[in-house]
Amino acid sequence: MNRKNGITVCIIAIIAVVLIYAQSGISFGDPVYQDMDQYFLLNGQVQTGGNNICTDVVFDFRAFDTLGEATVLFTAVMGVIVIFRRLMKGEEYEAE
Amino acid sequence: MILLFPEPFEICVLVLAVLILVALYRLVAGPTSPDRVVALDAINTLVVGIMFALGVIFRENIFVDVAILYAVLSFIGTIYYAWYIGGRYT
Amino acid sequence: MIEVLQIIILIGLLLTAILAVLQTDLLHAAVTLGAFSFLLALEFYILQAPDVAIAEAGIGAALTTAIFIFAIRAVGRKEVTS
Amino acid sequence: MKQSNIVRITADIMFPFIMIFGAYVVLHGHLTPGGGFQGGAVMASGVVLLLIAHCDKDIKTLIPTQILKNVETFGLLLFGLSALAAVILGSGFFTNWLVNTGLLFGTPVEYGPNPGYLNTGGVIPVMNIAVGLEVLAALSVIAVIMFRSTEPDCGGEEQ
Repeated sequence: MNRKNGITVCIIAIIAVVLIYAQSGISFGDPVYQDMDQYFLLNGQVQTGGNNICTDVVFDFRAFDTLGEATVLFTAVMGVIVIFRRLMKGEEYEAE
Repeated sequence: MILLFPEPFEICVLVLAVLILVALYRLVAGPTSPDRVVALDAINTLVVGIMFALGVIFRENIFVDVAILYAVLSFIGTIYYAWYIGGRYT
Repeated sequence: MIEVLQIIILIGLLLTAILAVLQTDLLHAAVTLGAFSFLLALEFYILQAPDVAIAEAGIGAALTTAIFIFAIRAVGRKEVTS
Repeated sequence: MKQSNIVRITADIMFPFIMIFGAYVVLHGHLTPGGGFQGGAVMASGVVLLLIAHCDKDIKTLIPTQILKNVETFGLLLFGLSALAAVILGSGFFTNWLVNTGLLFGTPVEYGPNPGYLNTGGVIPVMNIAVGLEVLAALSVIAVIMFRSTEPDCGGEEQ
């Protein structure tokens, strides 16, 4: 058990050192490719009519992602109902 | 960018952050379950305080909405833990 | 000032994330994961992303806690180790 | 197991405020931080609070599951139809066909940082309301079904 904890601490330390070294050369908040960012910030408010740029991107420019997210949520509810249907008391199960 | 406002609110934020570390020690090393739940509730309240103070420092009045939301919703998690512990030990 | 605050919050994030994995009592793991969720939302707030902070608040503070408590009441509290 | 009076009365007082705050987050999704998913999650948290505070009563009459399933289907259908209406009106799928027309949610905005009006945004507030209804119903259904299946008599077996 003690040896296992030592191995865990060593792995975490190695990952931390690698991540700190990797982020040391990147300036925060200044990505390399930022063409679409500037387009959204300059034209998004006029084209979509919303002041919150995040909501504009999610519901107008990238609305297909939101459709997929809604479908995933619907599928999750169907899976929960199918799994837990037999564990419930059975009144709702008999009515269908 | 951040240093627009004079000192007192920044000192307030730093003191609250150090208090979060103190509460985290009790959450990590607490002997019993109620210790950990009370430490979690203390962390929730301290996070709400930090959010209000940072809303003053950032000078954004819409950031206060997030803090109000936290103050409302942290009650629900605490009440669930209390329900489980109370149902088990009484 | 903001760098010191971020260092404190990241230390707390790393500590709670490791401890949530290493716990054997499932209720203690759930409590530690709740603290991780709150500190993560505070980090999002400091990075000026209030949309993600609100989503993390709604999901992590109330709903995840409720579902974890339902599951712990159903399957028992102590983790069985072989 | 009956909850204490403090929990029940506090939940009764806080439940309308949580729902109003969630509706505010949904309706102002294009002006302030938030949106459909976040507001729906907040309103579902209110339903979860009501679930634990009144667990001694009958859950099926307090929070009917069938109505929540219908609300979820209605939200998903509203989301799809508001996107299909753009195809009917002669443009692409998911085109913002209500913006800058002067109709409902059609007032133009001026460029630059401003607080904004509620009547702008085109089809974005409609999609916010649809996604908010869907997320509210979906998360509530998951919580209610897990509660009813794991705790049939509301957890009173220890006493």
